Amino acid sequence: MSFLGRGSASGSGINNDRIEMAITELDTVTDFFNRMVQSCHAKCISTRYAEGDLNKGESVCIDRCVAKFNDVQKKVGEKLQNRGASNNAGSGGSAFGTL
Amino acid sequence: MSFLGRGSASGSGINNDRIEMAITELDTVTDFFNRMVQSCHAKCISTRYAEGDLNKGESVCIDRCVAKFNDVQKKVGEKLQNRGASNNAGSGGSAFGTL
Amino acid sequence: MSFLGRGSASGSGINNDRIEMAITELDTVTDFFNRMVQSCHAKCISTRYAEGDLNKGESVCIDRCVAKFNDVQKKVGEKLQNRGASNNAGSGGSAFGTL
Amino acid sequence: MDFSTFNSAEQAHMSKVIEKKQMQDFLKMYANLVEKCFNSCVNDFTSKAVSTKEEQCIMHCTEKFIKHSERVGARFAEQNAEAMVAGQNQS
Amino acid sequence: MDFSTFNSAEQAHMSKVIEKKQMQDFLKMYANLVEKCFNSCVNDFTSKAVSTKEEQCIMHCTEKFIKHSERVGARFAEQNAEAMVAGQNQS
Amino acid sequence: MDFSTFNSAEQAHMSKVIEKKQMQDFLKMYANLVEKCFNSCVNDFTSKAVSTKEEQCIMHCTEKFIKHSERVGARFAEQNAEAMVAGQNQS
Repeated sequence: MSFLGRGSASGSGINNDRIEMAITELDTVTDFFNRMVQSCHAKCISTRYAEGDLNKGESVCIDRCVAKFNDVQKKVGEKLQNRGASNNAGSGGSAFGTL
Repeated sequence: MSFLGRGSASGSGINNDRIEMAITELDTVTDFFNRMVQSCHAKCISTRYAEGDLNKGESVCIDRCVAKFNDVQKKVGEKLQNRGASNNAGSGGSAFGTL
Repeated sequence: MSFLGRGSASGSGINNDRIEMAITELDTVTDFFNRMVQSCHAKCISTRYAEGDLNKGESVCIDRCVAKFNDVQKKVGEKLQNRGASNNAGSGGSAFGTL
Repeated sequence: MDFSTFNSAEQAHMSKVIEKKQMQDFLKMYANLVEKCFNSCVNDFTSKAVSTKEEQCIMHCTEKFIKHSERVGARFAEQNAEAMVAGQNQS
Repeated sequence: MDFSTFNSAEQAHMSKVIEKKQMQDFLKMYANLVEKCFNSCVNDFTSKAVSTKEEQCIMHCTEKFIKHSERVGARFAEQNAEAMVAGQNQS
Repeated sequence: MDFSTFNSAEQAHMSKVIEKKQMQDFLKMYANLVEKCFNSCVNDFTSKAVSTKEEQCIMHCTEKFIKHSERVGARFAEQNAEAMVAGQNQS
């Protein structure tokens, strides 16, 4: 993320922490969206590829898939928070030593 | 990509945009190559692993697989351009607000 | 990796090469750990999800899976070194021109 | 995403960041599409030429994936907009 | 990992790096979990509501994945500790 | 890739970048290989020791993957060279 380096060099009133947080949020949303695209493709799209258009069944399936995927995201998020797992069950967390 | 930060700091006649573009190109080629390796492995290599050498059938399959994979890349690229989809059908594109 | 840019900007006695190497090591361990989690999940965990606890069979399987995965890592590493492949069989290596 | 609290320097900066990310996302989507359509459509390695049947499958696969992504994006944006309205009504 | 040869500026720097990485790792794990549990548990698209059965599957899937990760992490840490002791005895 | 239009500072810079990337690519290939060969070869969890049969499979898997990558790389380089010649003849 070279832009941050440049940002801090120019010093033109840019708050680096704010920018970093915005980028993390952007990356998170993009990653989430891409996974939704992949999952709903696997669930709804026939891989015979007899035509280039979405047929009726596929279209309806996509709409429901997006709603369900969003719902699953919320439920998993709540579960993670309830479990208080948010801080230390992360992948790799236990693999690092402490400084 | 920390090196960019350093580049801009030293100011030794380095054009950051050119460097960034070269790195993007490098990353793109590497990603493409890695996907070709994975796909052709899945198509051509038996997972019984009875021996460590490529047999005749596997070798011929790899050669054809590389040719076909490259061809598919071209055809998909042309399709994307024709569709004028190059700018806004990107994954995540529609997930961002405008500034 | 914006933090490196910042490090070099502040110049407060930070050895950038050492920091970069530490980060590469961190990333490598994390990536390895995540792959182990994924592989052992695929090998040991039933996807029926009838309950939230690990049952006895799953728990024992995980323990053995971690031991075996580590062992495979060592064996593959030795094989790569013996073959002297460490430098140039890397994915993408052959895709780059020389400067 | 809401950048309205950003000052103009920060907004300009984020514009460049987003522009760069969109290019990278497009390139990743392209690579992804090649891989997906190749894996689904190409199964004959008795020749090194892509057959007419394979080519047609690849064209359909590409077109369908784009339409699929667009539809997912549209539904996703709608749901985010609804969630935002719901959030404002609560506060 | 051993950062004992780092000076205090470097240690402070690595602390920030690790903190940031842990946040990113958590977000990646979360996305991963959503994808995995969705793919395993949701197979009925005759309705846009998640069914009770699907929801239960998702809760179990999430809980099991966390317990799985923790167990893998614990075993992994043990083996690394053993490897470190073995390494010190050799030298 | 052609860096001939780069000045010497830029070329030196790109050399460092490429060197670093090659190291990262190697580490990624290594991790990938461990994952792939583990998944293909290890299926018995009645013991925590890798069996002779599993070990042999892993050795073959590793060797074959390297040879496979090298062959793909060689064909890929040939095709790129051809494409470049074709491009020059056209202009």
